[in-house]
Amino acid sequence: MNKVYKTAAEALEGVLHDGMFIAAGGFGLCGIPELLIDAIRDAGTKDLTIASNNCGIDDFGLGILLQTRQIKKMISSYVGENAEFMRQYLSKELELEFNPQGTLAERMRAGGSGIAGFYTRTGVGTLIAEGKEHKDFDGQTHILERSIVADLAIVKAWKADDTGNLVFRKTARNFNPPAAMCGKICVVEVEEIVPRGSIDPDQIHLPGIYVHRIIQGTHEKRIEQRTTRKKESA
Amino acid sequence: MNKVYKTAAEALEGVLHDGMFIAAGGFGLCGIPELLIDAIRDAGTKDLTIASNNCGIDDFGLGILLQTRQIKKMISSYVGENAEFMRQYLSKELELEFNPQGTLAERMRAGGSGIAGFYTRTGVGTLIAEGKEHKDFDGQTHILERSIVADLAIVKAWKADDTGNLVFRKTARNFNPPAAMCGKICVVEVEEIVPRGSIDPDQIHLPGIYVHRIIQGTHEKRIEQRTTRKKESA
Amino acid sequence: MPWDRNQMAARAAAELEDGMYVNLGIGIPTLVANYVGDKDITLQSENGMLGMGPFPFEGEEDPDLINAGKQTITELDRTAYFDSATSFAMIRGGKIAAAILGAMEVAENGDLANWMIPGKLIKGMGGAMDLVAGVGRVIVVMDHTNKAGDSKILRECTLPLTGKGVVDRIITNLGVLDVVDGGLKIVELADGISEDELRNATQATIVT
Amino acid sequence: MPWDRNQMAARAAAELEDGMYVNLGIGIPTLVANYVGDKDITLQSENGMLGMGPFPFEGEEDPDLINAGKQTITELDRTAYFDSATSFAMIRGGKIAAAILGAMEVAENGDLANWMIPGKLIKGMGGAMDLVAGVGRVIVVMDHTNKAGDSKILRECTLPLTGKGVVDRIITNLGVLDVVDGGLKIVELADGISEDELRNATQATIVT
Repeated sequence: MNKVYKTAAEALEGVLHDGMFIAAGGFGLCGIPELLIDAIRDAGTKDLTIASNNCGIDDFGLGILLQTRQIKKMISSYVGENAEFMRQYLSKELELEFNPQGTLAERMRAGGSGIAGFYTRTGVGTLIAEGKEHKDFDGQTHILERSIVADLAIVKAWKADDTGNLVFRKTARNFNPPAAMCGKICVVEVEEIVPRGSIDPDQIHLPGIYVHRIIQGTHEKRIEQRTTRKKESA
Repeated sequence: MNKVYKTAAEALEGVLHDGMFIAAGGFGLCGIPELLIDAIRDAGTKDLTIASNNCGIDDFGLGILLQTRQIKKMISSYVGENAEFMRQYLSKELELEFNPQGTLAERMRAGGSGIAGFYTRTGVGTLIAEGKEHKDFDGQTHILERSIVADLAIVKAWKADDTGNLVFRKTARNFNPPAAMCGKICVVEVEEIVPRGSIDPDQIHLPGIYVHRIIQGTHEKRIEQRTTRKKESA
Repeated sequence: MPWDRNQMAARAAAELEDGMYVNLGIGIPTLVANYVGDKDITLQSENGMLGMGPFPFEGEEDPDLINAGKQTITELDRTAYFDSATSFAMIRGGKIAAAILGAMEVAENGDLANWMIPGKLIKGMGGAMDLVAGVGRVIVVMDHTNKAGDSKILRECTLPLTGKGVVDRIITNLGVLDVVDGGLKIVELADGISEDELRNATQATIVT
Repeated sequence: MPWDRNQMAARAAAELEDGMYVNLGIGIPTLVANYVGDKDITLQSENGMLGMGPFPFEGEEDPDLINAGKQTITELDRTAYFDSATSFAMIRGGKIAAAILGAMEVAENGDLANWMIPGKLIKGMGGAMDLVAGVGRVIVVMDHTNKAGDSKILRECTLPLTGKGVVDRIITNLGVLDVVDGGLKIVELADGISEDELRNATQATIVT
């Protein structure tokens, strides 16, 4: 069992194909798989469907794959930060499926958990519910949401051991565990690969069983909304 | 916000009533809420329905509440360790609803997650599927399982801070987080209450939002199958 | 005089009680955090955090620590982090006592629209649909009328809904209204605002 | 001579490949761990652990560290702990490559019965129904016949099922059979067992 690869390009070798379905971790620009996104751009894989809460910004994160027109369809909850996204969507170059944020996260978790579908009240009576099965439980209407299983999950973690056990850091965890769970193949980039046994087994956020390939690399970790307070106001 | 109580009896004050539905953590005798079970025995609450993977043994864990005939119905996956259970069940003094272990855990998680029901392949074509809705997804038959919401969850953790953030230890985690999630009220017993801020916020297994009352106490932690190897054989 | 943004936020903060876990939306709701005072409130950020602290001091920003508005924030001694599936599990599961959200329109039956203007604004609903469907109490904080002076409190919403019959209370610059059987009930008037002024600025049915 | 328990376990271990995550049932399947040799196998215990180690030395038992058979065990340098919902998420989600389980009866269509004898044995299915529905490959290890000498490999199961059409391979004291279209196919015979002996001990249809 060797899960450790040298570069993002090597870690993606043999798993990319045009028209594939990718689930990506990250929220805004926080905890996004920067290196793997760059490698997918370099590989030129086309007609991608990507499930990701957001689509980066124009020149960082998944926005890069919009610039290169590699994305055919996005499944997202919020895409407001990206002018190129709007342009391509309004000109019908890009398909978009809006999912409520929690529904998107749960669809990914379900896909990795052998749950084909689940009933939620989220979205009942809205556009989201159109065409979906409705069912009442205890007097309340729910809609059926299907699970997501992706050909590939691209994920960013803080640390991994060489068996793929992962630890995330602060709010950079976000969609990364559910995205990892729903990928048939899951490739992870981390800031540090540590020897097995050096992470407390009670403190592993995502067990290595979900992780197929790992790379270590340097991350830019760009901040989208740098908001601060003055020392005086403390 | 004061979640810390002195004794199990105090922590259960006002939340017990005859005929109530309780979800309990633990697997076998590992990670069971010993102190809360004792306090429920002392309170004498009757006609309980309890969702718990197992039902303890004759003189420890939930088995104690069988001795006192406080349990009306169990929802469990395995009850093989308990002679009194068998006696009461065969004499129809006790109702039993078998759930596959994973279905039971997921039903609890769903109950705490606003998921009214979910589709699984587990149990298709078996007794478990009888009377349940069947539905095909991608050519495979699934059955609909409903979520569990309990009046009370009784849970054992290793450590808590005073805001209810919990940490579990090794395989004593088991059903405790899903049980905690599905309780309208969740009461937790721990080995140690530590000051807030002393648990790394990345290392909290269950956030305090799920926890309403906490007690610290001494646990017997009985071993059900003490199995060892000889030093020579190492 | 109508309430200003900060007065609306302060009024919304008065809705909160000791021990509550609360989710604040962006815009005016974010300001509510400044007015909770001594109350023991824990703020949830739906990108995976309970116990959200204030903005960091300059130079102490951490790119791994942001709120749902993508702003850099800090942690507290009660903070816990978790993934997005767990975050929305607690939201849908009713563990969050209240969400305080902005809105484009609210209808007298509690319908809420705050995510989309067809043909114009297609940013997405983010976590708003999950929040309004799941939390214990939905409190909307918004201006009573839009820039054109038209009521944002309507008999029926005209925009695509975020949730159907989900709003419990509306706090505007003119006062406070509750969604009740048959329409909206005036709970409170902003300082110096008369009931007639509020009624005239409201398209929805007001019941007494 | 038919295989003994250890030989059956060794034969089952030969099914496993480097890098696999595997769940072993109680009884003979537990012995499989003794025969994986140098292969890089990670054992899952469905009560919430990946990377199950051997039994502890005397005096080193930890009541917080048990396997699904409630036996005290140890951890390894690859071990990860998690809750029961997560444990069965990976089981149902197909992340476990194989489960090696005991059985009371197996039918030629892959039906498996191993949890209940009506009126006699009502211990429960534990995690068996989830495992057979979810893992990549289900391998049954059991004696070919029961104590009365009757075949446990049947045209149809008589006992309540654990799973329908779930078994891929059966390893018994007499040999190895695969579930294929139309019945079972002999893959291998135990040392000194003839095809006729195996056929005579088998009620199910054997195809060639």
